[in-house]
Amino acid sequence: MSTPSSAPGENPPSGENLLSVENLSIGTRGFTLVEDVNFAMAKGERIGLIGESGSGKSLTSTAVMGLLPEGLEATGSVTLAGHDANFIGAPDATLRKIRGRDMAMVFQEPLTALNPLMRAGAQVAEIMLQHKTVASRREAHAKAVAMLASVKLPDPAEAARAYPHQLSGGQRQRVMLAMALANDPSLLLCDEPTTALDVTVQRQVLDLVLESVILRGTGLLFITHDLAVVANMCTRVLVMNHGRIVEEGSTEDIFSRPQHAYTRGLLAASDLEATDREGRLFTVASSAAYIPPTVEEARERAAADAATAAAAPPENTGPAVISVRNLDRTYTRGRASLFGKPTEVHALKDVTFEVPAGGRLGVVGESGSGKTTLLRILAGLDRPTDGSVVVAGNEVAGAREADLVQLRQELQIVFQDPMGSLDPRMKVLDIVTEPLLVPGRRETAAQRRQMAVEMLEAVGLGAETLERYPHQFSGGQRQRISIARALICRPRVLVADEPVSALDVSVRAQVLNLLADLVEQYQLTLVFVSHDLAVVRHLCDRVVVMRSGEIVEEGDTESVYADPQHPYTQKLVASSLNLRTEVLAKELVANRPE
Amino acid sequence: MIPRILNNVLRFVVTFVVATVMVFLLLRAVPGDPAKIALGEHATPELLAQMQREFGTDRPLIVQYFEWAAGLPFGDFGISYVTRSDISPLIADRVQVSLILVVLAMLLALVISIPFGTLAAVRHRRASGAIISAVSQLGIAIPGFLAGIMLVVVFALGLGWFPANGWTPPGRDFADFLSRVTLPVVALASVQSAILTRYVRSAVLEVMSEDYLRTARAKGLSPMKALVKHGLRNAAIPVITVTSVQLAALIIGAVVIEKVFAIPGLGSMLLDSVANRDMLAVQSIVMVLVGITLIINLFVDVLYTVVDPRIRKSA
Amino acid sequence: MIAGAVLVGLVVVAAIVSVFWTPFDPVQAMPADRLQGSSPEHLMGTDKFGRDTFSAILAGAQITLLVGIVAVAIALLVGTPLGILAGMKRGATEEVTMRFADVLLAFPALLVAIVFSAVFGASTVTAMVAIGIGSIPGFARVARSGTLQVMSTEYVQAARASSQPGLRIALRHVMPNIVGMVVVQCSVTFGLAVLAEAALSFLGLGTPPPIPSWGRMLQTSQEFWGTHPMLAVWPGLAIAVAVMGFNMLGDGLRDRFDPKLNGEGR
Amino acid sequence: GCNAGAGAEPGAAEGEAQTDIVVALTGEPVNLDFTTTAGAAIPQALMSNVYEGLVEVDQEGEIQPLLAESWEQSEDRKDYTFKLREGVTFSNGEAFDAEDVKFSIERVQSDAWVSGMKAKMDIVDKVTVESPTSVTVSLKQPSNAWLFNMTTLVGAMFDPSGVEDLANEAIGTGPFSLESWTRGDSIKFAARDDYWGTAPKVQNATLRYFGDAVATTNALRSGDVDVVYNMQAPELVNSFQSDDAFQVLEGTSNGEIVLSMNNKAAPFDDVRVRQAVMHAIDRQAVVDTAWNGLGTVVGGPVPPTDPYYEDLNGVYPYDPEKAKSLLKEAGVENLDITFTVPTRPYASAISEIVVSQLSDVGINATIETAEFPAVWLDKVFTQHDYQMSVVLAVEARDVLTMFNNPDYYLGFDNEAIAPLAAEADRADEDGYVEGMQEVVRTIVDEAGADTLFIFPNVVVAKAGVTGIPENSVTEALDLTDIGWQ
Ligand SMILES: Nc1ncnc2c1ncn2[C@@H]1O[C@H](COP(=O)(O)OP(=O)(O)OP(=O)(O)O)[C@@H](O)[C@H]1O
Ligand SMILES: Nc1ncnc2c1ncn2[C@@H]1O[C@H](COP(=O)(O)OP(=O)(O)OP(=O)(O)O)[C@@H](O)[C@H]1O
Ligand SMILES: [Mg+2]
Ligand SMILES: [Mg+2]
Repeated sequence: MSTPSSAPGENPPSGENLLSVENLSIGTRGFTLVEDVNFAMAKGERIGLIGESGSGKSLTSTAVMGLLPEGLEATGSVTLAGHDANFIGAPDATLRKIRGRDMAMVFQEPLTALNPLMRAGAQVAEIMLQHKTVASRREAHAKAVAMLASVKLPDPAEAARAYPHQLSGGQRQRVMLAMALANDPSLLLCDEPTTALDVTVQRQVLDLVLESVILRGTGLLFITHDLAVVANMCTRVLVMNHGRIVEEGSTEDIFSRPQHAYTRGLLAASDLEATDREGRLFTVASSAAYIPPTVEEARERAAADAATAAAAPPENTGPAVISVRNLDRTYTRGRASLFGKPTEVHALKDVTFEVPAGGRLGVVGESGSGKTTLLRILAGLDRPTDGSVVVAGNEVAGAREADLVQLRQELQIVFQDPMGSLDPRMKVLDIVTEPLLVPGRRETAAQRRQMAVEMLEAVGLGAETLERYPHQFSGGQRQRISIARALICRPRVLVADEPVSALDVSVRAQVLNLLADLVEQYQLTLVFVSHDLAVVRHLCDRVVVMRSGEIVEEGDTESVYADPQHPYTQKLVASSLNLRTEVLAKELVANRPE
Repeated sequence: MIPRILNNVLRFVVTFVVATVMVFLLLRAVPGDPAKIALGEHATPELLAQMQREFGTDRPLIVQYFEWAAGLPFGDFGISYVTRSDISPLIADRVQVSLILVVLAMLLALVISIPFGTLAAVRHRRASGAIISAVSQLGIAIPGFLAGIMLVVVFALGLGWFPANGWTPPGRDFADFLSRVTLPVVALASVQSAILTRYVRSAVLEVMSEDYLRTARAKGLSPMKALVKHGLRNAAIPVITVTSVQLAALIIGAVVIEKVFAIPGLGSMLLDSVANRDMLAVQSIVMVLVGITLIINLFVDVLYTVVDPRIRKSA
Repeated sequence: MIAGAVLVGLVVVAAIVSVFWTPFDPVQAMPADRLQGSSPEHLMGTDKFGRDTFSAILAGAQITLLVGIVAVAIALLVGTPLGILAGMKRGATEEVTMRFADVLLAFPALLVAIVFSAVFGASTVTAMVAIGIGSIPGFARVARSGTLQVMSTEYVQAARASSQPGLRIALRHVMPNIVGMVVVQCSVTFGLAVLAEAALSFLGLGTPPPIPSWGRMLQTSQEFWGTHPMLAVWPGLAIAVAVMGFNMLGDGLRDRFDPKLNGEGR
Repeated sequence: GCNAGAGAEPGAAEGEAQTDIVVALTGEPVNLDFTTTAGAAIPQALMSNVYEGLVEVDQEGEIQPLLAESWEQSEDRKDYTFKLREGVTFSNGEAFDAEDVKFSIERVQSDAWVSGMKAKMDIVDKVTVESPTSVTVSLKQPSNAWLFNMTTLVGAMFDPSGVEDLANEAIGTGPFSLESWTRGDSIKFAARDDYWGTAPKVQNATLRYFGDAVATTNALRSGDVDVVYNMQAPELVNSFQSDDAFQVLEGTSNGEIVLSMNNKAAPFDDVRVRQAVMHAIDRQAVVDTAWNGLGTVVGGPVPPTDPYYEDLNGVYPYDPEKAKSLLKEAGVENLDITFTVPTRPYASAISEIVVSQLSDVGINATIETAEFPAVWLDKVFTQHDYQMSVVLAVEARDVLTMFNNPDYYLGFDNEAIAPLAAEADRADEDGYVEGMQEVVRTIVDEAGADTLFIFPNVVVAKAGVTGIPENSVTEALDLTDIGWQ
């Protein structure tokens, strides 16, 4: 895997100052959200801004653009080379001439960031027309198509005519990038530009951004919570916490010699390959013992990995708890008319696998590959079109709702969104005990309450939380409540649909550790869906790789990683950015002169 | 697109048929025999029977229904036994009047409410925005007929600028038509524009918080230009929805204004027909209204697809 | 929101007070006192029967509230379950209920009221029921779209994944979560009902005399526009206050329940 | 007079002779066929203007010749021989002669007429054509009422070739021909140049129909109409009275406002309760508050224009105490009744004050509105399902219709009436008047119904309009004499 950052021919930062931010503070009346941020960016420099959710990353970048939301006030100074104006407090008319021309921005959610009613090409052309960097409308369109080509859209002329909804997420983000780069700005701000994208697509977009800025010598301020991405993209890193920059330094320094406890915590929690003495992931709390990756250690580890892969892991030969045979699920949709032909979507095609009792199966695959559909069928929330699914002795296919009650005592599900999976209007007690309120169960209210208390304790929450409402909890705590709900009726199987992908890295490790513990403790069979290979690798012993509704590869986690067979799996493995690998790559570059 | 329209047509037919049955049955429950009314105070059982035979109201319901329903697709509503004349041309005249009134009022309301609603949204933190909002609040709270009466009192009786009431078809004397249509249209539009202003405002406010507007600003567009170029068309979708719903409701809802301005519209025809127990006419008016409502829906649906490419795709 | 609550409160207080006390009997004609202007005795003057307008305005609040409450109750009790049903059950049930709502939608309240007044005679009850029926589609739509939202959430998936029966999902999850939208709809419909009642009374299809009703007061005041305009002003003002109150309350509630608008409603 | 601009300046057209008149009315006909459709609107528009009878009633209530130049009554007062006017043609060009009289009268008796009014022709035994200009009508028995009835719509003369589509076309011998009818708006008449009598004062006359009274006066103010006839919003009169540009005529009509009490049902089956109501109601106060003092309080069901009118106000003076004691006597103190009020402006206005006055004597009346005509006819009139109601009885000389038929909705049942009435009808003119007065007194004594007042015929017109029939003594609105100064 070649990282473009190590590509030869890169111009080192010239040292000339491009952007300086001094004493930037942002707040509402009497309430400071971002405090005293100072940094400078040299021409062509690439700075990463990391920190957990709500730390003020986005506010900082919007303040630089002069686009703070109404009601927020900024103080301090932001200046861009070539312009006298301090962006803070400058009239909008002044900033308007700079925005889009000398500095541009790519936002996180490409679907909502593009006008849904305007063709992609026109949106790209608009930025040029606005700043009159092209002579005519026709030229703008020609240039727009050229820009779309330069961001490697397959058929740029066609793409220019498309509306945003006709493009995939990755394509939309390319359009955003084409737009941002159209006037060749000296500064590009990217606010989590790839979090909404698939791993493989993310990788392509990141490479594209990197390539583009390097080619043009554009300064880049890159916001992300993903440390691996920063390591890949940036030369310098700013770490933000609670509205302040707590640490700043070159990528190598920050990642291998973090000074601030918060940085270390972040780093430790992000590193899913490092475990403490008990084999558990590091959390922010336990990060003191964490040792950042070094070249030597990495080499050893690589060797060890190869060894594990070679040595066949103990085959789990228990009886199958889940047995899926020739599963098909076809959705008919888009039938806008009673006469029109319905379009068919094959969400699942001939899927067959088994999970033995106590097995931990990871399911990975790109967005839309059918992962969620598979889980929904397992949980009896959706019906297969064809094939058979037996879970803990219950046939799911063709079962009536009443027959599924038994199944659901045996199998429970945990969802992705920690907020959306809890009814905001119910107390924790009611949420957690809900699965007990089914025909056939006879617990009294007092018994249910007792069970809830025990369950909450098992997931690390106290009995005092029973009477609270979901919004009074953090994301990680909410996910614990979801887990408590899933486990209260002691199921044998737990299926989880991306349970940690909406969580901050700092809590992700906690939840993963908890899951691992509970699986052990309750002897659960686990089916775990994730797009994050590292997570699956940490938690699961087997993995199936899905693509377009089909299983393209199946095997032991380690061997699939070490030696992917199917081209898609290979691409997937290659695309996932791994903190260690990235840091090591940086270090190698940095250490080269020695 | 074509299947989408076909589908709408199918729905149209289903809704229409359901409505015919509902309306027919409901109106059979109406007390007050049209024969009795025609005979008035001196009815005798023999005369009544004779009249009912003449009207055909003594036949089985199902026969009456099918006879009536069979003509509907051809716009043939039959001959009213109360007025003894063909219903269709009568309704056609009235519908024309109502549509002119309502469409003009809606257009005027849109012309007023789009700029004001937008302004109210853009300036929502400033006094001017608050004033527009307050005025529109007040506008909604004033019953339409009161607005009509006040207009008559001030502009017709007081200043004498316009005739107080009455109607002239545009084809006969256009200048007179204009002078007569002005006040009722303004009365209708004043209330409608207040309603629409609020919808425009909220739609624009919503759009203003959209990401793509931020993108447009990031391109260097001024807030106003960003809103006009990127926001308004997006805001149009909810506004189209309300406009269509209001348009349909107003065709009968304008009856109070018709009454104030003595305009022979569909609403007043409905009132008269009900009073005369002209069941066929009532049925037919209601069906025309259902038809118009559904056609408006159809039209709006097409409009959506023009405005919104996302809908075009899903067809 | 507060302003709206105050205005609505005003109407409610007027209605309650008038049950126990009004300065004069609002129904009692006093031919000797007819058509008086405002005076300390008759704050808002008297009408052509010599009845005290202020008393009538106070008592009229009762009818206004009654019509609003009953109409809203009908629309709420029919429309909301229909909407929830349509939102929870896909396929035929949804199609049928929504077609039903479509048909109803083609019958605006005024049309229903006119036809109903023919069927059942013009009365307060007819007006309330007609307005209620005319408002059903609004509730059905709001409830359906709310239900669709709720049904797509993961907490409902979770409930289904533990075999919760549909009714319990409707009661425990759907209803509490759409209650905000429905309350807003109630408030808005209330305002519309007040206006519709006024329009019906204007057409003579509303509350029969002598029970004071603002709409009918407006209607009868027409004869006096030239001579005693205040006879129209008072009921007009009362209607405006009530409608504005409910609308502003609705806006306020909407903002409460919809944080996305962030303190801004329409 | 449809142009707003011209109408807005009253003085503009005065130089040249105005040949058009626009009269505003409330209550449009549903069709033009009064032979099968009840209601006052059709004869109001068509009688005297398009259709004419052999005889007519003048403004004083006297019967005058019209298509008949003169008539003779036989000794036994059963045969009437009419001498017809010559040179009379229908608007379709056909000549009017004795055959048409025979045709028209016999048609009333045939199935072609589907109207309760046709009963008024039951008394006719046969019609004999003596010559083209002479016709004899033989009655089964002498009748004072019949000749008067011939002035009403049953006496209208039709042409045999002109009765095909009576609902939409009207062909008569009158001074006007029907030019056009825009439903929901207006009926236009054009003066006939081949009219036999004095030509109308105007060339074109338009009846414009409005939904309510306020609209009519608004139209008058803004110049769209010239006359508002039978104006239904009495309070508006005041502002016109003080304005020189307008004239106000306060005529009478032959319509009585009858506060009806169901004589056949409790509590009004007790004469004392009915009498209590008569005493409880201050009729003058009713007129003053509900109808702005316009209207005549007469105390009995006969308008002053009828030959047998007399003032009966003294029979039941306003006396709440008396009313209370009568109620007490009847044992119905604190009486709860339902008051079924038709949806007409006069009815709702009157009902409010009546309810208030009744409550003063301890009768608690709850108003229930009944849509007029549909529901009212059905419920009150046909099914007699009511306790108290109020209605304007517009039919001319309708005392016997109302009180000489126990099955009538009033349910007034007094054996004394029928022989008295028959006697009077057969008697000579003086005997007729005397006999009828006795009938009326009997009715009033028994408190058959409370005639609140005689409905006024209020006309508001531009100052320059002349010849407006001030009193509405017939069902017709005669446009012939209306013209400009
Ligand atoms: N318009 C606003 N008004 C008030 N507070 C705001 C506003 N926008 C953001 N905040 C607050 O400012 C803080 C910083 O927000 P910001 O969006 O910069 O975080 P972030 O680091 O980008 O987080 P994430 O990774 O979730 O995007 C948060 O606590 C947020 O709640
Ligand atoms: N209810 C549905 N109706 C129609 N199509 C559906 C439905 N649910 C899912 N699909 C389609 O089935 C395919 C598989 O969807 P699924 O949600 O299982 O993917 P996924 O692998 O979970 O994706 P992601 O990673 O984005 O969650 C997709 O193309 C999706 O659009
Ligand atoms: Mg952010
Ligand atoms: Mg999924």
